[in-house]
Amino acid sequence: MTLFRKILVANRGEIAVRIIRACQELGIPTVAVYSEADAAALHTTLADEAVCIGPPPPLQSYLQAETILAVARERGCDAIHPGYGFLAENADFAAAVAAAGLTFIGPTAAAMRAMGGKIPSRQVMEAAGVPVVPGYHPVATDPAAQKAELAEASVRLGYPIRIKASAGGGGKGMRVVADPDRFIAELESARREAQNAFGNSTVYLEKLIPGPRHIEFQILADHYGHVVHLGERECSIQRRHQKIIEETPSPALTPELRARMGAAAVAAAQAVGYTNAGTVEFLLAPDGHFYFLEMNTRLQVEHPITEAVTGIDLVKAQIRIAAGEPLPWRQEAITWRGHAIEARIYAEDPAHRFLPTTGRVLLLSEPVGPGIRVDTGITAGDAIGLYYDPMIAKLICWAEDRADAVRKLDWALAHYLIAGVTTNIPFLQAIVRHPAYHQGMLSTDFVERHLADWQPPSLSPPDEILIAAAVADVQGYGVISVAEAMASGGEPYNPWAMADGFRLGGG
Amino acid sequence: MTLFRKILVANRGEIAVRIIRACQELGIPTVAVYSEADAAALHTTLADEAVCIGPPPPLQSYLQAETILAVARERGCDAIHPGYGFLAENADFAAAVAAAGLTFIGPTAAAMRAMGGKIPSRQVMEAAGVPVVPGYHPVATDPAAQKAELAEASVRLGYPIRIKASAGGGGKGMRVVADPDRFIAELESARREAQNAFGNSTVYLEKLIPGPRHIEFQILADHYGHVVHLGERECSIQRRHQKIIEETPSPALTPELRARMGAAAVAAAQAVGYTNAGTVEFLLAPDGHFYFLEMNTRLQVEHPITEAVTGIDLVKAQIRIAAGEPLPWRQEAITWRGHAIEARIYAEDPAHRFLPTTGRVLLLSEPVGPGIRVDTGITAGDAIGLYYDPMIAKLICWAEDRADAVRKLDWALAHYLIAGVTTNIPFLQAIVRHPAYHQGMLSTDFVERHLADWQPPSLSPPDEILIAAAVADVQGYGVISVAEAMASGGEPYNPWAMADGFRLGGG
Amino acid sequence: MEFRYAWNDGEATVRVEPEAEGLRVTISRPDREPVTYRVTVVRREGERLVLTIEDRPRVFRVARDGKTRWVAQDARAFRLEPPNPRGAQRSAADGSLTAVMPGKVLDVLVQPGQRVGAGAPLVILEAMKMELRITAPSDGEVVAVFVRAGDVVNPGQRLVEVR
Amino acid sequence: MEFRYAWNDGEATVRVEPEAEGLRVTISRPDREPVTYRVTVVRREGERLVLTIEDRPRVFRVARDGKTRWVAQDARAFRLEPPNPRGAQRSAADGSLTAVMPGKVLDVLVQPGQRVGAGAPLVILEAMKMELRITAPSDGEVVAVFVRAGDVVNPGQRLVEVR
Repeated sequence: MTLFRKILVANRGEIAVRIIRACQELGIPTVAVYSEADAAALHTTLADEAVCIGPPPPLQSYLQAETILAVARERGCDAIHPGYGFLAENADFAAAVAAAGLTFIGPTAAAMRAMGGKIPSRQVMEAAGVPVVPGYHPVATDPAAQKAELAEASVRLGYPIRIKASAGGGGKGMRVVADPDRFIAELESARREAQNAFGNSTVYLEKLIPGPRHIEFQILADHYGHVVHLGERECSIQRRHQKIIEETPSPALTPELRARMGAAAVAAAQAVGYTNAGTVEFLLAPDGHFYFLEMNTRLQVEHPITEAVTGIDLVKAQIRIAAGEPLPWRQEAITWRGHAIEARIYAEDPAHRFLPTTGRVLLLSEPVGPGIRVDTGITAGDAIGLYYDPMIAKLICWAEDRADAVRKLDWALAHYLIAGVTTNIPFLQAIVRHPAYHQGMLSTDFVERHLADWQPPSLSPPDEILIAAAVADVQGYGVISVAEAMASGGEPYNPWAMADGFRLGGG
Repeated sequence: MTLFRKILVANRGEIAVRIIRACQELGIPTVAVYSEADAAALHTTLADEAVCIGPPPPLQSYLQAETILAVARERGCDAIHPGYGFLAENADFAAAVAAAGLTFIGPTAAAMRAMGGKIPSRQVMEAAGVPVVPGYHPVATDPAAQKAELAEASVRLGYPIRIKASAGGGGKGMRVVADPDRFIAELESARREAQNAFGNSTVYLEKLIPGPRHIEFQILADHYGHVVHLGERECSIQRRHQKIIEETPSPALTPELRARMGAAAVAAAQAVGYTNAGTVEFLLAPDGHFYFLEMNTRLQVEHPITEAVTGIDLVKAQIRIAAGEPLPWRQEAITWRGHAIEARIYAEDPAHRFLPTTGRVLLLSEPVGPGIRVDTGITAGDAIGLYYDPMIAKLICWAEDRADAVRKLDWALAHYLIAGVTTNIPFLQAIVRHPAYHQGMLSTDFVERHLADWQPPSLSPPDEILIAAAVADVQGYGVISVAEAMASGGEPYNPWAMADGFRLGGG
Repeated sequence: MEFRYAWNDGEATVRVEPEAEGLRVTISRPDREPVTYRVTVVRREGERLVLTIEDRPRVFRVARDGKTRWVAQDARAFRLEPPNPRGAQRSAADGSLTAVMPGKVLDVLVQPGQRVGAGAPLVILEAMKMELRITAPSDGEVVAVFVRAGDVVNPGQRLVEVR
Repeated sequence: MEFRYAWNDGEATVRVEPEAEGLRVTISRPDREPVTYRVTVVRREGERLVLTIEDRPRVFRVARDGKTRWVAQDARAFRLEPPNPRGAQRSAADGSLTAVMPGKVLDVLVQPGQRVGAGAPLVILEAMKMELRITAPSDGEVVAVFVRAGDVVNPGQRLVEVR
C-alpha cells in the first residue's frame, strides 16, 4: 500500500532533512547516510536509520556512489532520493541505481544526459525551436585544442562573454570576461574550478545579455507523458552567480508571457521524455525576449516558494511520481495564490568580501509565525565546516501580495538570531530594504548595480549588552569536563546532593 | 499613510505575540502591557515598548481596563487590540476605548452587547429565523429566584441538560447535568466559576443535543455593510468543553450545507450591524440539522486554520477593517485550498486527570517544516504559572488533503519537545492516531466515547537515556550564582584567563 | 561514580568508570542483569550532549530543575527523579491523593471514616481560575484528610487518603 | 571585578560591584564619561540571562566560544573579543590581508616590492570547493608575503601585506 518500502536519502543538510520529513509524513522509513563530520547532524538523527559512509570530504563520502548504493541494498531500501547537488545530476549514478533494481527519485539517466549537461540541452532546445542564448560549445576534446577553439569563438561572439561549466551550477566554474587579454587565464581558472566541483572540466561560452532577469519554470512530469508547469520563480538577485533571493510570481511576467514561457518549459521536458521534477531556466532580457539557459534535472534549492503559492508539496510529488502514480492535476487545476520569497542564509562574512565563515552555531533562534517557513539542517551547537556548501538555512515568507511578503521577509530577517558564525543576514536585509527591490526592479546584476559598495553597518554594542556580558562572565559558563570531574574524586557519590538543598529522606 | 500610529496590545501569551508580529509587518509600532509575572515574556520583549500594569493575577493586571487605557493614551496609541479572553468581549471596555477617541480593534460595544452575551444573541438569531438550541434564560435577577426559575425550566426542557455561562466561553462555568438531584449543586458551582472567570455569574440552560459536531463560521465585516464568511472550522474534539483539536474544512459539510450555514452566519452579523472579525458557532446534529450556539465577537484561538486554507491573514484584516478600509474581497473571491488542523498544547497532565501543570520549560524544540506553524508565547526558560490559561502553544498543520494533514500533525506532535512541564501531547497523539479520527467521525463527545479510559503509556527510559543522564551529572550543570562568584574573591580579574589556553599577546 | 535514577514505576543504578579511552557505563535495573556500555563524550554545550555509545553517535538534550533531571533524545523527553527510599507518596496509585499543581482548597467534601464510591468528589481546588474536583479513584474509605478549606497547597502535597 | 571587551572598532571596560541589593555595573568607554547602572540578576539558565537594569527587565542570550563572547538581545547578536593590546592585525584595514577562513593556498601571484592596483589578485585560496581570490584593497606596494602555494592557512593568518 505504501509508495516505497524504505528510501535512502543520499544527501545532507537542509535538503536531506526536508526529504526525510516528507518520507516520514508519507509513512515511509528512511535511511540517512552521513560523513564523520555529520555524526550528530540533524539529518542523521532525524532519519529512522543512519549509516556512516566516510570521512568529511564529499569525494570520500557523499559522492561515493558505490558505497551509497551498497548501503541502500544492505538496508533493504527500494528507492534513493538524491536531493540536489552531490549525486543528484549524476546520470551514471541514476543508471546504477536503476540497474540495481532500485528506484532513483528523479528523471531517468537518459533524460538527465539529454537535458542535464548544458551543452546537449541547448541543442535539444534549439531543435525544439526555443530561443537559446547565443553561444559556443567546443568540438575538440584535447584541452589545448579546446583552448584555442574557445578563444577564437569568444572573439566571434563578442565581448563581454561568459564562460560556464557544462556540468553543475551555483556559479562554480563560471566567469565573466570583459577583456580578451584575460580570456585564457579565466578559462583555465574556470576549468580548474569545474573539475574540482563537478569532476568535469568541460566549459562552454555564452554571449553576455546585459541586465537580464533569471526566470525559471518548475515542471512535474509523470510516467504517462503528462507534464505540467507550476509557474515561474524569479531568481535575479544573485551574487557571484549564486542565487540569494528568489520569488514567485515574478514582478516582470504578464499572464501571457507566463503561458508562453511555461509552454516552452513543458515542451522542453516532453522533447526528452522527461519524468519527475525539473526546472527550466531562462534569461528574460529587458526587451521582453526570453532565452533558454539550462535545465536542472532535480529538485531546486528554491522549490519552497513554488510550494507556497501552488500548495503542492514538490518532494511528496516527486516520491509519488517515482512510485508510478499519475499526476493528479491538469494544467488548468494548478493555481497560484499570494506571493512567496526565499532568502538564503549563508555562513559568509559580508564585511570580508563574503568569504565563507566557519565556526560553531552557539545561539540560534529562527523566526516563526504565519507564512514563515525555515528549512535548515542546523541545530544550535552544530559546527559549520569547511567541507560543504556554506548555505545554512532557507527563509521562506509567504503573504497575500508582494508588498506584504517583502515586509514579512524584512521582519523575519530582523528576528533571525544566529550567533557564533557570521552570516549574510545584514546583506539580505540591505537588499530587501532597497527601493529598487521594493519596486520589483530586479536583474541579475542587481547587487553589482545597487549594492556594490555596501558594507555592513559597524555597530557598537549598547551598554546593556556589555552589562550582560560582564554578568555572564561573573557567573561563568559552567559545565566541567568529564576528566576534571573524575580527577576531583572517584568516590561513588550522589548527584542529588549537589542540587539546591535537597536531602534524601531517611530509611 | 500607515493604518495606525501605534497599537496597544491588551493581552499576553501567544495571541499577543501574534498581534505584535502582524503590527510589525504592517509597520505599526506596538506597546505591550505585562504583569509582573511576564516581565521577561516573549510578548513583552518583542513589542517596541512594554509597560508593567500590575501583579500577576489578571484582575490586578490584564483585566485592569482603566490602567490599560491610560497606558494607551500616555504612550500615544491610537488603537487597542484586545486579542481573545481578558477584555476582548468586554463591551464596557470597547465603549471606553471609543469614548477616549481611540479605535478598539473589534466590533462596536453595541454589536458586542447584542451578539456577545449568549442570551441576547439567541434572541437575535431567533428573530432572524436561524434555528437555536432549545433553551431557557432566566428572567429573575435575584439569585434565589433565578435558581428556582432555572430548576423548573430544567424539568420542562428535559434532562440531560447543559448549564452555560452567559459571558465567556472555554467551558468555564459550563456543566452537564444528567440527574435532576444534582441540578442545584451544579448550578451553584457553575455560577461561582462564571463569576470568578468573567466577573458575571449569569447562566442559562440549553437542551443537550446528543453526539453533535461543533461547527463555527469565521466572518469578516467592514464599516460599509459588507460581510463575508471565510468558511467553517470544525471544533468537535473537546475535553470538558474545551476545544483541543480543530480543523477545516469539516469532513461533515457538503458545499450546499456550507453555503446555507455561511449565509446564516453572515445574516447574524448583518442583523446587528456587526463589524470586524467574528465567529458564529453552530451545533450540527447527526441528522444534519444545525443550531445557532453563540457568536464570539473577537478573534478566535483557532483562527490560524482559516488563515491556512483561505490565505487571508485575519489579524491584518482586523487591523485594516478597524482603520476603515473596505473588505477587498467579494464572497466569491474567498477560496479554500487544502486542509488545516490545529492542536492545542496544554500544560496539563494526562496521567492525572488533565490537571494543569506548572513548572519551567527547560527544553523546547518546536517542529518545523513546510505546512507547519507554531503559535506560542513561550520560550525556553519560561515559567508556566498558575495565573493564566494553561495553553502554551498552538500547532497548526496544513496539507493538500485531510489524510496528509493528519499525518503531518502526527509527525509534528512526535517531533515537539517540551521538557520541564508535563503537557497533553501524548493525549493529542492518541486522538490523532485513533481510527475514528482518521475517518473524520467527529463529535463533541469524541473523547468520552473513544478515549475515556485512555492513560498515557508509561515508558521506561531506555539505557541510552540513563547513560546521558549520568554523563551530564558527572559534568554538572554549570553556572554559579553571582553571590558565589563574588564571595570567591573580589579581585579584578581577566575573564579571558578562564578560557581554554588563550593567552594575550605581550606589549 | 554511581548514580541512581527513578521514574514513574521503575529505577536504575548507573555506574560511570573512566577507561583508557572514554568511559565504561554500567546500568543495573532490578529486573535485569547489569549491562555495560563503552561511551565517549564528543561534546557538551549547555543542554546539548553528544556521546558515542558503542561507537554509535547519539545526541541528547539534558536539563536539571532542582532534583529533577530531564533527558531527551530526538523529541522524546524522560523525567528522572532521585529514588524515594521509602517508596511512599507514590501518589494516586496507593490511594493517597496529592495536589499535582499549586492551588487553593475551596472545599473538602469528605471526612475520615466516610465511605466513598469511585468518582465521588473529595476536595475542590481552585487553580488557574478553574474549579478542579479531586475525585475518588475507586470505591473505598477515607482514612485521612490532610487539608481544609482555605489552605494553599503545593504540588505533591497530600490532600486525602482513600483505601 | 573588571572586564574588558573589544569589538570591530571599539572597546570598553565594565566594572561589576556587589551592592546591598544586586549589582552596580559601571561602563567606561574611551570616548565617554563612565556610566553606572543598578543591575539585578533575575535568572540565568544556560544561555538565557534575565536581568533588571535600572528596574527594567531585560532578556539576553549569552554564549562563549573560547575567548569570544556572543551576547544577543532580541535577535541582535554582538561579538565581543578580548582587547588586543597592540591593536595590530586589525585585518584588511591596515593593508595586512588575513585569511578569514581555513583553506589551502593555490597560488601566490605577487612578490614583495611589486606595485599593485586596487582589485589586483594577490593570492588564490581554495576553500569550500571554491577558488577565492584575495585582491588588493587599494593601490599600493606589496611589502611582505607570508605564505606560499600549498600552505594550509587558518582564519586570522596573515597572507600578504600591501601598503
